[in-house]
Amino acid sequence: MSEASSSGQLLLRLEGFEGPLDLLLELARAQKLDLARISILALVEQYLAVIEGARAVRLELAADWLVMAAWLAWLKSRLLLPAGSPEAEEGERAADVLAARLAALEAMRAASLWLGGRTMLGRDVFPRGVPESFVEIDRSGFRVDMPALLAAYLGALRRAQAAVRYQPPPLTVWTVQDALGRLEQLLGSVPDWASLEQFLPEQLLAPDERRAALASTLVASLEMARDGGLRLRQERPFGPILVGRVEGGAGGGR
Amino acid sequence: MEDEPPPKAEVQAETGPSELAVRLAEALVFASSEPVSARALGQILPEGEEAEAVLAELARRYEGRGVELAAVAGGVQFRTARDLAPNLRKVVQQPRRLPRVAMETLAIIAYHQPVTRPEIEALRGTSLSQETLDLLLEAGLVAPQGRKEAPGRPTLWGTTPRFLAAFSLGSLADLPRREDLLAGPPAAGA
Amino acid sequence: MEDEPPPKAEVQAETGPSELAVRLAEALVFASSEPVSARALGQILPEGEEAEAVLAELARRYEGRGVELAAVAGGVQFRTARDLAPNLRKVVQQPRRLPRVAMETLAIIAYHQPVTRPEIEALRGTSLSQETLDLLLEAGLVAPQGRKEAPGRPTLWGTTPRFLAAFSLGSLADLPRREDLLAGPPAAGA
Repeated sequence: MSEASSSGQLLLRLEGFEGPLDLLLELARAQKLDLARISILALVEQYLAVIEGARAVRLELAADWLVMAAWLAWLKSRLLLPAGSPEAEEGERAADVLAARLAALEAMRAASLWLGGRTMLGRDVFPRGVPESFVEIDRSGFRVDMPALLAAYLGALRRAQAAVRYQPPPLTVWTVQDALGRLEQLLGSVPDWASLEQFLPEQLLAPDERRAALASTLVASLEMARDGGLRLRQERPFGPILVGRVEGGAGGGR
Repeated sequence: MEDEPPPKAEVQAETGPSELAVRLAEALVFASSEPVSARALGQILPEGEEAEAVLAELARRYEGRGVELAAVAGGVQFRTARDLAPNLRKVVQQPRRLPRVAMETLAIIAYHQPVTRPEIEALRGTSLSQETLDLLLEAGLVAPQGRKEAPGRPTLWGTTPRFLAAFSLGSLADLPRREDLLAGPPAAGA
Repeated sequence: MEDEPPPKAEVQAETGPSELAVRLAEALVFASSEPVSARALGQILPEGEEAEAVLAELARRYEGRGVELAAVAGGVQFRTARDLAPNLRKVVQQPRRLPRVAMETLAIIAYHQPVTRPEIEALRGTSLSQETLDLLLEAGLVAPQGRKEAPGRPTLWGTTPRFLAAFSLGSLADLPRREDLLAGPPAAGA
């Protein structure tokens, strides 16, 4: 009867509790006993009564209240079993855990009260309003070290090198003009028919340059043949191209 | 008061700290916003002066005055005398009061540090609001102290030197033992 | 507290401020973040106390101590005695880092000294600002070392003994050899 009325009062204040454990602690305190000797079973019944009451008036309850209620209902079922059974022992252990949790929370409540009773800075005593600082910061020095110096040196050299623009090495090209000159110069000194290769410059050795010179010489020889300056002959496709002098008068060398 | 300092200074010149040493200590502790340790004082004292003795002499001179020397957080700090608080509260700006939830969370952090937020929540049996944590951080009473080597690496929380100063504690060892806290719940609870 | 003021207040009313009044003034001036005016002090003083007289008495008590009562705009404030400032000053060295450009220029001067500014610019492939050179001069790491016998007689730059000290070098010969720094093949290929 008194239990019901106290539950009703608690119900009205349910919003004021910091969660289920807070309510349980309040209920335990209401037993006015040492926390070590409270009746967990009575506590469980009180909690469940509060939750039932809240449901009766259709109060919205957060999930953690209901989770605790479910767990306490399970605990109650175990605590009601005859002592000695494994289930009852399980219930005893769970009850001990709950009592320990309540004791730990109670200790922290006491600690919080103890702290609140201390001489508090800003409430009971005040510190100096205008602290002075004598710390001077000397920024005149420089932090240097050898690795940084060397890294900077290498960085500078590398960047300076990168700044030089890439220039491909100049190609030595035997131009058509060069080939014309050489053909004209050599034409008189070669026997009747000479292979086109014989008109290539001797100093060119690189294969690429040699092929380029051959092409230039061919173009030059075609040009001279057109103008009647020489004759060209090829016996078969891909055969050697032969260059011949023009004997006296003109004549199509094609 | 005019009969106090001069004769003593002369006497102390032979047996205790020099007047310069006491003045230096007075100025240093006065100037600092945080408690000053004997070691820090020792660094600016003239050769041959005992920092501890100088501080003891300083504390003696301020006894019963409007400002007193308090031993807190591993050092000393000048503070207004406690009996004057009611008069001063009217005119001196005060920090915000900590609500009950914040005080309880602070107590849990103080006793269980380093502690994670889930551990705090498990102890209180309810979630810890961001507001509460922000309030304690803003007041400089708690600070992160690394991370726990556990899944998710949650932040570990602990109290700061300012916590010690705020509650006039010399060190964490000055907190009452948990057993002693529970020994008198009827008294504390009432 | 309650036994002190009554008798003294009566006595002091004729001869000077009461002890409580002086303590209150001391605590208020100490705890205030702003200078305290006589008017502000008057608000918390017991009836019949003269704020001006109380502050005058407080100033008298602090004369020659490590902390003094200074009259500043709008009232009074505690200040550490000026003669103690040199002892209290703590100089914290916070060396700057040399900017990258300065470090590069320094390295080039170190390896190529004596070297002219145009030569430095050619080596770095970019122009050298006066700021950079001034910074190195200010730091005492480089110095002019005569002039080059060439058109325009440009200044020659070299490193100083301070440069050696800063890099813990016995002499310039202790600088790592350029050949050891520049890896052979890539340098030759470029």
